[in-house]
Amino acid sequence: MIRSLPYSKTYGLSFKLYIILYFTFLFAPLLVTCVLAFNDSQFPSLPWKGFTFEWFTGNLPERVGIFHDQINLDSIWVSVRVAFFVTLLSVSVGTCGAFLFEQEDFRFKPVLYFLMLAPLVIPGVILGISILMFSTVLGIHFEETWKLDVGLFRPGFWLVVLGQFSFIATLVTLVVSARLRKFDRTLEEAALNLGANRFEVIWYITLKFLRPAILGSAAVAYLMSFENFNTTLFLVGSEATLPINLYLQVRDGSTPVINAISFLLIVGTSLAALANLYFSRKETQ
Amino acid sequence: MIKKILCTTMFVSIALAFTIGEATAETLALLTWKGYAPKNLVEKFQKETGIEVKATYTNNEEMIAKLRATRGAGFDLAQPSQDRISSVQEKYNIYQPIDLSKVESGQVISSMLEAVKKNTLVKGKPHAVPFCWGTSGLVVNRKFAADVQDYNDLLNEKYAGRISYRLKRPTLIALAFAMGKDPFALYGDAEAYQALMEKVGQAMIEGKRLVKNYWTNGDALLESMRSGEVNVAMAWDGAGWKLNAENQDIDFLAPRSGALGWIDTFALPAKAKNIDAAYKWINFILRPENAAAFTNMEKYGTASNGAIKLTDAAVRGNFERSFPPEAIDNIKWYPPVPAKLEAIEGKILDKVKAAQ
Amino acid sequence: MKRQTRWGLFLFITPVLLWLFLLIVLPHIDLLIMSFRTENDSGDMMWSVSNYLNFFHEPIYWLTFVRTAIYSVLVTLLTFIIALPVAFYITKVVAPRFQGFLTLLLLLPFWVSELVRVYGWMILLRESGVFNHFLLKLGILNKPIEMLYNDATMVLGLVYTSMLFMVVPLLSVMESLDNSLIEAAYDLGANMWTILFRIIIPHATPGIVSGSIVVFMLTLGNYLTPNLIGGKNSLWFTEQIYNQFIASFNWNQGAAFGFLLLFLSSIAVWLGLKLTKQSLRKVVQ
Amino acid sequence: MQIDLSVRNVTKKFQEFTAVDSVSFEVEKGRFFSILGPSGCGKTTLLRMIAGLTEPSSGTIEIRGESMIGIPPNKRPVNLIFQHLALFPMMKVGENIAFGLQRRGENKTVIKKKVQAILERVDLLGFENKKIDQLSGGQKQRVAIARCLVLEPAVLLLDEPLGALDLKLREQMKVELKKLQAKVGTTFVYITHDQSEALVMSDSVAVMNHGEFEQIDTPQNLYNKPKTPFVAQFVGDNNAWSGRVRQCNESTIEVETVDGFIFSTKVKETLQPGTEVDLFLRPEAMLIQPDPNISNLNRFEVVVKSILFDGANSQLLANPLNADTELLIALPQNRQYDYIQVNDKIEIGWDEESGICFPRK
Repeated sequence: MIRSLPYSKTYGLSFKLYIILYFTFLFAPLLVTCVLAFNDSQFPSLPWKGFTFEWFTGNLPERVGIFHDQINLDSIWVSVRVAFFVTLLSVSVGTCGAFLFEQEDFRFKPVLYFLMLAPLVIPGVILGISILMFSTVLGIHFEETWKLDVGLFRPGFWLVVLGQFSFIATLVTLVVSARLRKFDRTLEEAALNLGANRFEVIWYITLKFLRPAILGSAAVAYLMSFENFNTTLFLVGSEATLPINLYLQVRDGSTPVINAISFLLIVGTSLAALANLYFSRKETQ
Repeated sequence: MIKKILCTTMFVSIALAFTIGEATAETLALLTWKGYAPKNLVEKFQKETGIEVKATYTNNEEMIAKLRATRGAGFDLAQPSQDRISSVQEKYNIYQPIDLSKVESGQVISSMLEAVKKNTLVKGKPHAVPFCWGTSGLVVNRKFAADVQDYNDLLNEKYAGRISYRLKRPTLIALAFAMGKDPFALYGDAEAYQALMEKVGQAMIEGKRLVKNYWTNGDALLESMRSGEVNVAMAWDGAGWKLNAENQDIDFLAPRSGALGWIDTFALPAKAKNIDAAYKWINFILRPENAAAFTNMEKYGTASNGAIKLTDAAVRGNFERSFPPEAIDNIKWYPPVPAKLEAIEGKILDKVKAAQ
Repeated sequence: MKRQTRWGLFLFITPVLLWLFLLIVLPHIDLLIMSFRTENDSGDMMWSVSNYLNFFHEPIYWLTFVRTAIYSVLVTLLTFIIALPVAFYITKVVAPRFQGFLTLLLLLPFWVSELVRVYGWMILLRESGVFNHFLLKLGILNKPIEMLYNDATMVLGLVYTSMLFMVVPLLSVMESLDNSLIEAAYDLGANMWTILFRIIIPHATPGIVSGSIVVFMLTLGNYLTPNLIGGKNSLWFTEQIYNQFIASFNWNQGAAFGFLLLFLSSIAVWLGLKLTKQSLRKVVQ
Repeated sequence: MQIDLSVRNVTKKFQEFTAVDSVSFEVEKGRFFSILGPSGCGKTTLLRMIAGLTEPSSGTIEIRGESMIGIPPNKRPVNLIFQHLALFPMMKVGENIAFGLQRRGENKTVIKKKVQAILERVDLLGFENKKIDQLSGGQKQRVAIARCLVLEPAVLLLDEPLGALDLKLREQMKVELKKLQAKVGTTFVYITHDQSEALVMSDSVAVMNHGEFEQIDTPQNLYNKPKTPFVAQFVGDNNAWSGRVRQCNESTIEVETVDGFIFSTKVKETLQPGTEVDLFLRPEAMLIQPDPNISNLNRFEVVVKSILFDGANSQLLANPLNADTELLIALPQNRQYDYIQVNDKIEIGWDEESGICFPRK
């Protein structure tokens, strides 16, 4: 039963056991990945052959650590840049969307709202191929009619950004909308009453109120972009993002360098998550 | 305060994103196979020319698909197999003719150059120069599978659970040869080809439960052969010889019905940006000492004239061990693939993959 | 005042319209058009339904399709069954001071990219992997067995991958369940199962539906997990799409497959909403 | 008379904190028993122990002579009406009421009949298919009661069920609950922090403070003869003075208050001169401008600070002359005292019988 009710010892114990099993299930793969990043072996598997940092710092032909692995480093950098632009775009458009659906009234609003939700129901792979095909059609059209070769219309950095943006923006819209719904509109009226115009109201009052939601959704957008695979797979050009690059390596058979990258990702994101928690806790206090 | 710091770092990172991302040194975007751009050669090339090589590793199908999607842009140099160029080029126009005057043809074995030129002729212009060659055959761990002779041992009950091959067209063709047919002779006759392939597909479905996994890239196979998870595999000769260097039990075997010979090439994507760098790389990597270094590492034969003298004795030994003279004559070289066949093969491979 | 609001509308609606039309609507219309085009014998494009006919005539295609759908439902169901006690434990059973910590712990693995998580499972389960290593050491096995590359492992991987998207909505919906409802039911003579089926599940329906939709969608559209740990038998429909694009160079056939998958996911979501009498708008909030 | 509920020496400890400290009481069949106490006094814990939702650390609880220790709530013949009612929003009114009967596995026609009967009894006939959120506050209240009563419990426990209602409705429901209890004859155990609810409805009331019962008595006795200073202050309004005993003869003592007045008042026990005492005086015990002919009155003068008009409950806020003690004095609205203005000096008198005096501990 629940904590306010008395319950038997067996019930409590078996529930606890279940939770422990669940968390083991959750963490086992990550833990193993991290530990084997330090195994002095050519393959990411047991037996344990001793502790080494070489998969991070090594620079031998047989054993190139992550800090010297140009391809992986490049792909991390690509991912960082993609995630940055995706976050920027989706947060600005998503916030516009939240204002549009929460505060404005116009014809076809339900239709547009439904369209905005659509990316939630479209599998990422489909989103990827439809954007790829559409951009190809546009690209061929531009080339044949105007002899223009537009880089945006073929797989590459910016198409990846657009593809990821197309569904992450929905997420931002929903998160910011939820917060905007809690906004007391009399505050706006008060500001208007005190002589502010609509944009000043939005800038000084509403956006300040929305800040936690915007920052939160930006963090989520960043992470989602950073780890997106399905949509990116079809849109990637010569600059592979980290997940794509890792996928090719894992598929090809892996060395502990992937463990080393995973270790850095796990530690990095855990720290980010903890920092996020710390700040949000501070804000609520 | 901390927020301010975060904001500042954010904006610094934008600034960096633009400066580092866009304005670095001259680069060469290379679309190639794993192992074809070894780290030490890339570094040497950069030292020599100041050009940074950015390699993307892939395989024939993905190479074509990628170039088709970008309509030949995004990469400066690609390395497809010679048989997969002409039909693709006719259909999608993703390459540009190669200017042989810019290639130091003296460095290239002339018979190979001529063959590739002929096979990649589209609208009267050649589209590729050879880089390396090798064969597909069997890689066998003799300790556990002493009597393997031919491709049909890939369907042999004896090695159940210890077999691996790629779910790609070479496997279909190899098994067709093992059945005593000549699939290359049927390239012109789509219907007969399809009938043959369906027969092969059926055999593969029946033999499916014997397969450990369908490997997708060389490293994966190397790993499972090293660990003993796989004892019989269809793979490239280079892979087998690499393993032989580590473990004498494992070696490449030219199958009785003939190893499949392939030549990987250099081809220029239609919208390559840095063509000069591409030619520089071609000439650099075909230079005998560099080609020999490549061969020593990856064990594949090179198209570089004179490199053979510079390769390790072990590498030459490999070849002599696996290819007695009659086996060399028996190598089946891939002719250019007509466009239609890929769809037929694709469907059959899908069927094999989906079968239970 | 009136004019200002219109300006606001214009400001908000432009980016949203650009986003939705250029990246969602038009690409999908293009996808639909492409799926009805095919190449005739002389290599010209023409209108045809042959791409769809191919799908129905060729058992491997529709079998994979059905298989993908069934497995996705199974994965959704399993995810729900596993996640429900966890959400219940964290919101209702464990002492409140551990609640925040456990929630954080729960979310942590999902900040790490899907690829890393799948990779972790590969290291654990492969024939030369960590599990086999320990089972051999302990003498439970005398010969390593391959745990990767079968359907059960693939389902495990898919469940693991999508767990978060079930747990989070369940947590929030359970949080809103008033403890006194459970106490009242208990007081009125109900046992644990009655409480589960009459009180907890009816209350949690919106969360269950939204979690299920997301999990189903993600599983259906997943490419990584079936591809990497599914092995030789597990053809997933997204792989069919990928193969059409990459191996067979048949974009039109791929477009038709993509559209069918989109159709399947929309139907499934619609059906899920109808059966549970929820609305999409409510569920996403 | 049959004893429906008997609680003996029940104690509940949460780690260091003792929520309920050795409480004992009995409730006879058909009685309306209230437990009155400030929030945090342990009354909800006590109620939950009776319902079985919390286990006592020690002591026994018997219902109709059977020990309830170790019996889970779903097996006890008691039902609880929750503070916020806990009606199941996912079920209709009829389903809510039928819930408990279904758990007992009664057959469908019987359930239907019983649900109809109980709906009629609580005046909600025809509401069977309404959703919970379509009901008004009072109707929800009645559904909650019906949901429990339909199970014919030995004891019905109510946890401040009127707390969430607005004032007017609360007044109305008080009377309705009392009538309903009389009609069904079920034993009610009612907890509240609102003294008026307890006094109006109950046959007897227990006043609880810091986990202990201070007094169990009829409402009249609680008001008129509080046994402890806490009861005196918690039940009804009271003016409090501290002072010291000057003289004591038998049941009458003379007290000198800290602000210098000398009053005589009755006590139950003899107190030694010099004992520190608290003297309590109800507002209505203080007579304004009493008839000079009445003897035995303690008389003193006050200055009116403010007139608190509240209809029949109107009061004067006043200070004794030359002192800061604030006094509340009942102001009967019989037009007799309409002349009183702020800052008037008036005489107050009170009978020595109406003072309540406790030695200070």
